[in-house]
Amino acid sequence: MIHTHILVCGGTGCRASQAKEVQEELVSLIRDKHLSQTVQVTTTGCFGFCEKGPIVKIIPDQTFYTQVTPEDARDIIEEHIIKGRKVERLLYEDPKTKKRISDSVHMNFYKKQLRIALRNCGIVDPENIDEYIARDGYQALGRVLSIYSPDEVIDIIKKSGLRGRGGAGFPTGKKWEITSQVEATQKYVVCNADEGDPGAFMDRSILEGDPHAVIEAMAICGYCIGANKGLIYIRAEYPLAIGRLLVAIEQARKYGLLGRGILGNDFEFDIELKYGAGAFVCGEETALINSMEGRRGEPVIKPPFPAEKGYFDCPTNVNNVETFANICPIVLKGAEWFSSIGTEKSKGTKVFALAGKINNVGLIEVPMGTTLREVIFDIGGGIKGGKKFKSVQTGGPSGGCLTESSLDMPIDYETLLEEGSMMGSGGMIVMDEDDCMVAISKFYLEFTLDESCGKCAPCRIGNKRLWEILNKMTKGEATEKDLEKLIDLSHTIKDTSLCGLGQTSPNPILSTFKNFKHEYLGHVRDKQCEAGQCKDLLHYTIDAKMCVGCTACLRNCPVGAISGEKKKPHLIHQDICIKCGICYEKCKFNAILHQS
Amino acid sequence: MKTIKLSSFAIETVEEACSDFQYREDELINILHRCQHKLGYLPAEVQEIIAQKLQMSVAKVYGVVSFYSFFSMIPQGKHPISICMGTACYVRGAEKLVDEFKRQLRIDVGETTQDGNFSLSCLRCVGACGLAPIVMVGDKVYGRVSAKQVKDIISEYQKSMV
Amino acid sequence: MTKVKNLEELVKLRNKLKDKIQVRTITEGSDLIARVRVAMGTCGIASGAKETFEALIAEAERLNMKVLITTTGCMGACYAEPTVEVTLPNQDPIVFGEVDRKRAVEIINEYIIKGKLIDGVVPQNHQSI
Amino acid sequence: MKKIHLTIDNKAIEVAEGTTILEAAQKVGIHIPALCHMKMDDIHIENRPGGCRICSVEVKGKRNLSPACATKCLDGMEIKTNTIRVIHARRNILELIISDHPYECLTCAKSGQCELQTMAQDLGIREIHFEGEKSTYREDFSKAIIRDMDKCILCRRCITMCSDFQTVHALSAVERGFEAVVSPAFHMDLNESSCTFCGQCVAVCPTGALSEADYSKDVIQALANPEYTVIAQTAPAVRAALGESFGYPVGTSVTGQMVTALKNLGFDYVFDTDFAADMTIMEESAELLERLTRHLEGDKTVKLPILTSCCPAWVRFIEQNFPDMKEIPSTTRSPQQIFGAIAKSYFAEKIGVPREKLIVVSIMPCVAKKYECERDEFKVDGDPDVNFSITTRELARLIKISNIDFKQLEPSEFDQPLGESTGAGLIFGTTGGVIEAATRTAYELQTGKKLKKIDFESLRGMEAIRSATVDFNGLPIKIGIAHGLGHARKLLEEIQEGRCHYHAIEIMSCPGGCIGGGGQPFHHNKTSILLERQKAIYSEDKQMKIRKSHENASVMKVYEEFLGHPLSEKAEHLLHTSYFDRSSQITIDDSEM
Repeated sequence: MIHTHILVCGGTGCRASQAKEVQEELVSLIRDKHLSQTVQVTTTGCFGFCEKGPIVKIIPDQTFYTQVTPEDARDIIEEHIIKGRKVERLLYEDPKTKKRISDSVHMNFYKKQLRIALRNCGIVDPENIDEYIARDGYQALGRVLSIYSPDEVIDIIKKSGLRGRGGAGFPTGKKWEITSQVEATQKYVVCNADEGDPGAFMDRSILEGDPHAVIEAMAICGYCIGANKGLIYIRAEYPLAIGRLLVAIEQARKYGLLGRGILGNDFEFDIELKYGAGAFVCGEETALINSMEGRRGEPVIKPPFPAEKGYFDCPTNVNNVETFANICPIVLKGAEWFSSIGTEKSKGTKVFALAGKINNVGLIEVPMGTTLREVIFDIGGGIKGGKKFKSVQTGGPSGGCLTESSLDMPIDYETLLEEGSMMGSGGMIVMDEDDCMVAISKFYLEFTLDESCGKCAPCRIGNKRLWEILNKMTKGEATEKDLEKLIDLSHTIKDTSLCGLGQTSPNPILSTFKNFKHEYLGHVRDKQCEAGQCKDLLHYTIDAKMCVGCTACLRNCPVGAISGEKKKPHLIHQDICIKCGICYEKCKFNAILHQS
Repeated sequence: MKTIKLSSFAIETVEEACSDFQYREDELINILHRCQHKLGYLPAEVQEIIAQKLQMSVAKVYGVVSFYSFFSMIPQGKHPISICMGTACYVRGAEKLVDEFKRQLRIDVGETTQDGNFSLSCLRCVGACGLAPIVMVGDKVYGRVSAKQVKDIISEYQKSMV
Repeated sequence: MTKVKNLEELVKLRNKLKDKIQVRTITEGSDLIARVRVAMGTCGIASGAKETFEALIAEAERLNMKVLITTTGCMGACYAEPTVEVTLPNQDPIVFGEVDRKRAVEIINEYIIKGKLIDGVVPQNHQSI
Repeated sequence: MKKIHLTIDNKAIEVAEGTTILEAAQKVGIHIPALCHMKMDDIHIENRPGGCRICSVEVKGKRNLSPACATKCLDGMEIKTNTIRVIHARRNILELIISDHPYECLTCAKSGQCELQTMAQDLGIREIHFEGEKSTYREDFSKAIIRDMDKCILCRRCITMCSDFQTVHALSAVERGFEAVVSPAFHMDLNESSCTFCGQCVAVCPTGALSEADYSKDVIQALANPEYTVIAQTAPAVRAALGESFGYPVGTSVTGQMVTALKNLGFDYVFDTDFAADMTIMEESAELLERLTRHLEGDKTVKLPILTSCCPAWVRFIEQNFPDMKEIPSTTRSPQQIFGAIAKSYFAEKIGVPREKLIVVSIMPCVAKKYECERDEFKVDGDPDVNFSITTRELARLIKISNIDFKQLEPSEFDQPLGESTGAGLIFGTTGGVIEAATRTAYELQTGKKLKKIDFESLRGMEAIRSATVDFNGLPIKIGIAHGLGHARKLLEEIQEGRCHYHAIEIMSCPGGCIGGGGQPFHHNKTSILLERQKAIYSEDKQMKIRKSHENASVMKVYEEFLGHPLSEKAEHLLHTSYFDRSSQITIDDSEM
C-alpha cells in the first residue's frame, strides 16, 4: 500500500528548471531501492511558487522542498524517505526570520491567495442551500436582523473599509449610508451582474459557485437602507449563473430567508432577476437602471445619483457582485478583521481573472497590496512558452497596460491609478513580446466602439476617430501628425464624455503610449511592428539556408501560397499569402522569417 | 388600415410573453428575450405586435432591439458559430479565427450563409479563458482552436447535414 | 423544507448540517469511502465537466461504491479544467486537473480504491476563510 | 427658495436653487454655446440629453469638464467657461461632430439657418483635424418632410418634439455607437410610420437633417407655363412671420407686401385662405349647432364634443391613434382644402377655366399641409384640389429667387372674390383662434343676437390646455382648447373615459397653433417669437372691418349662388370629408409554416 506520495511540480516554471529530470531521478532511485510498493512519485500542476522551483512536496508529512536539483533526489530518498530525516538545506528559508520552514502547513505565506469573496466557490454545491448554511450561511443576516440596527451595520461596513469592486472603488458603507438617509416609501437594492469586460469572469464565477452569498448580502443591504426589494441585473449570456440564482432564490424563500418576516423579524425582502441583453455600457449605474426599466441602456447625467433617484425614480443602491460577496464575512468576523487585510486605503482582497499569455489561467483572489509580480509569476506561473513578459493589462477597456517597472507595486486602487491603469472589475491580461501594444489599443478601442451607446458626441465620434487612426497605424499608413491627434483627441474624450465608458475609453491608448511610445513611433515613422503582430507591416519569407524542405509549411498553408519540392527550400508567393502566420507557427527549423 | 401578418404561433408566443409580464412596458427586455428564445429572432412584425400589446411605439421597441447586441432581426443559421473576442482569446489569436471563418464561409460577422446552415458572430468572453481561443458552434465549445482547425470544424457540421 | 423561524433555529440547523455535510474529511463511523466534488462553472462545463461528472457516477455505481459525488462552482484553476476534488477519510483533499472520462475512471480505481495518486494534481495554493 | 452663490468667469452671481450653469451664465452676459440643448419657456418644451458636450465648462474641483446645460449650480462653485482647456475641448468636439457631417453647406436646405454652421463660424473652425468615415443613410423623401440623416448630430430635439410634446413616437434613437441615429422603426420611411407630418421635428432640427419637401421649383414651372392659370392662397399665420425672413422685427404683419410679392411672382390670382376659413366656420358652426340641438333634444347618439378638423397632423393623429373616435371631429374640411374645392369648382366656372388648367398653390406655415393636399379624397380624377402646398420659408425663397426686394414692395389687396376675409378667418393662425371664430358665428346664429364684445379673451393664451364657458344666452357652452398633440391626447383620453364635458374642442398640433408651424421661419427655440406672432394676428384682427365669418359677403355669395346653405348636399360634397382607420391590425398568416 502506498503510504508516501512525492509530488513533483510539473508547472512550466519548474519544468524549465529541470523538474522533469528531478522526477526521473526520484523514480529511478525508488525503483533501485525497491520502494515502488509504498512510495509513489506524481507530477502535479503548478504550485504557484515558481521563483523557488522546482518544487517537491512529500505527503503526508507536508514537507515542502524548494529549488530541488536532480542531484538532490538522492538525499530526498535516502535521508527523508528511508531514514525519516528532512533534508534541511532544501527547506524554504523564511526571508524575514532566516528560519527554515519544514512543512507547507506552516507555509501559509506561500499561499498568496486569500479567499473571502470566493470562500465557498469550489466547496459548496451551489444548488444546495444546506451546504451554504453549513458554512455559516445566513448567519450574518440572522445576526444583523436580531442584534444590529441598520446604522450599526452600515457603521461596520464603513469601518471595514470595503470599497466597490466594480471598478471605481467608492466606499460601500458610505453608499449604503447615503441611500439609507434618503426618505422614500420605496427603495431598491440592485446587484450589478452585468459583467462585460472582455476577459473578466469573476462575478459570473461567484454567482455560479456561491449564489447565496450575494442573496444574503443583498438582504442585509435591504435591511440597512430600508428596501424590501432586490433586483439582480444579470447578463443573459450567463445562463448557468441565472439558473443557479433562480434555484438559490427559490430555496431561500422556502427556508423563509427571503420573503416576509425573515427569521421571525419584521423584515421583508425579496429578489427578482432582470436580464441584460448584451450592452457593456449597462454596467454604468444610470444606464443599468434605464435598461432595467425596459429602455435603451443609455446613461444619463449624474447627479442625481441612483441613491436619490434610481429605479423608477426611487432611491436605489447599486453594488456589484463581488462587493456583495464580501459583506457577510465582514459582518461575521468584524470590521477590524477585514481592515487588517490589505493596504492603507484598499482593504480586503480582490478577485482577478488571470488570463492571456500566462500559464495558470484562472480565477484568483489576493489581499490588496500583493504585487503584480507575485500574481503573475507566482500564482500565475509565469509567461506561457517561456516568452518574455511585456505588459499586463488591468481594468479592461477602461484600464491600461503596465510594464515591468510596475510589477513590484502593491495592487490597490490608488497605485493602479497612479501607474496609469485602474482596478476595474478585475480582468488581468498578461501579454508577452509577441503582443503589439498598438494592436492591443486598437483591440480595446474596437470594443469601446462596439459598446458606445452613441449618446454623446465625444464617445460616439471620437472613439471612432481614435480607432481609425490606430487602424492606420497598424497598416503603416499613419504619420506622426496622426499620433499627435491621437493623443490630443484622447484627452478631449476623457475630459468631455458623458459617462464612465467614454471618460475611460482612451486609457488603453494613453497608458500604452506612455509606456511603449517607441512602438507607436515605430509604427508611424518606420512602419514597423516590433512584435510582429500587425500583419500589414509584415511579410513572410523563407530563409533558404534554414529551410530543409520538410513541407510542413506547404501542407499547413490555408491558401496554398507556398510551393517547393520535398527536401528543397520552399518559397512563399507574396501575392497569394494572407499573412496568417500559420507557416511561422508550424516551422520547426526557424526558416520562416517575418519582417517589417 | 395597416395589416401585420404573422403566424399563429408567433402571435401566441407574443401574447403569452406579454401577459406573463402583465403587459408592462418596463418588462420589454424580458418580453423580447422570451420571444427571441421561442421564435429564434425578432422580425419586424413581432416587434409591431409587442408594441401594440404594450401600448408603446414600435419605434421605441426597435430602438431597444437595435441597441442590444443580444437581439437579432435575422434568423440564425442552423449552426450558429460564435467566436469569443474577449481579451484572453484575442491575445491568443481569436482574430485569426474570425478571418479564417469569414474566408471559409464567405460571409461577414453578423451574417448567415445563403443555405442558412451557418451564421457567424463574435461574442465577448464566454468565461472559458483557460481554453482560449474559444469557438462555439451551437452549445458546443471548442477550446484552443487554431486557424487550421477551422476547416475541420465547419466540415464536421457540413457532413452531418448530408 | 420548512421555514427557519429565528436565528436560534438557524444556528441549530447549521450545526446539524455542519456535521452532516460540511466536513471536508470523512468522520469515523461513516460508511462513505470518499467525497468527490466536480467543479461545474461555465469554464468547467465548457471543458467537459458534465461528462466527467457522469463518468464518476457511472463508475462508482458500477463498482457499487459509496461515494458522495456533488457539483460545485469554479475552483479557480481554469487552465486545468475540468477539475475534481477528492477527499478520502482522514486525508487532505486532493484536486485533480484535466479530468476527462478516462481519468475519472482512473481516479476511482487508482486513488479512491488504491490510494495511488495519478499525475496532474493541482496544488491548492490558497487559503479560504 | 434657497439662493445659491457662485462665480462664472470670476463674475459673482446669485441664482435660485435648481438653476443650471447655462442659465446662470446667461444672466451675467456669458453665452455658452450649446447644440443639443433646447428649452422653450412657457410651453414646457425641454431637451437636455447632455449629448453634444459643446457646452462643457470647467468647474473647480471636478476632474472632468461639466456640461453647462445639465449641471445645476451649487453653492460656492467656481466656473470657467473660456479657459484654454475648455476652448480646446469645445473646438475638438465641434470638429468631431463636423467630421461626421457632410460638407454640403452650399447646397443644404438649412444653410444660413443651421446652428452647426453658425457655431463653426463663431468658433472659427477652419480645418477639420479628425477626418474619417462618415455615417451614411438612405434619404427619406416623404411628400412633406425630407430626412437626410447624414446630417443628424443626434441632438434628439426631434425626438423630444415627436415623443414628449406630440406623443406621436414616430422617431426613436436606434442602433448604437457610431451607427446610432434617429429614425422610425426598422429605418422605415416616415410615410409608413406613425408620423403625422406636423413638422415640429423640422422646426427644431439644428441642422439640415430634417427639412420640408421643397415644391418651389414646381411652382416656378407652373407659373412659367402659359397654359395654366395659377392661383395662390395664403394662410393667416404666414403673413405674421414672413417678414422675419426679410429682416422685419418679429411680430410684423406683412400682408400687403406679401400679396404684392405673389402678384409679382406671376400668380394670376392672389387669394386668401382666410376666405376659406370663414367657410369652414360656416360649416363647422352649423355642425356644432346641429349636434347641439340634437343633444339638447335628448338624442343619445350624437357625438359631443365636436372637435375641430383644420389641422391635418391632428387628423392623421386621431386616425392612427383613436380610430374608434373618428366620428367625433367635425367633418368640415380644412380651409386649405375648402379653398381648393371652391377654387376648382365655383371659381373655375366663374372664370371659365377648366379644372385641369387651374393650378392652386397654397402658402402655409405648415409641412403637414403638403401631406393633406396629397390625400386621395381631396382629388378629382387624380387631380388634386390643391396642387402644391409651400411653406412660409419656401415662399421667402421664391421671392429671393425672383429678385424681388421685399422691403421695397408697396402693399396691395387680395384679389376678389376669394380674397375677401374677416378677422375670424385671420385668427385661425393661432391657438384658440378657430374656436373663437366659430363662437363668434355660432353665438350669433344660435341666439340671433349681436355680440357685444367680439373678443373672447378667455379663449386666448399660450397655456397648453385651456377651457372656458361661453354663455349662449343662458345656455353654457363649454369649450376646450389644446395645442400640441400630447395635450390633445389627454383630452381624447378624457373623452374616451367619459370624463370630458366639453361641447367643442379646438386642437392644433403645433405650439401656439399655426404661428408655430413647421413651415415657419425658424424660431430657434425662442418662445418669445411665437408670442409676438400671436400678438400680430390679434392686432390685425382688431383692425379688420369685418370680424365674423357669417358677415363675409363673398362667402355668403358663394352660398347663394352655388352651395345653397351650410350642410347642403353640395356643401357636404365639396366642403366635408370623412376619416379613415389608420391603425394597424394583426392578421394570422400561417402560409409559411
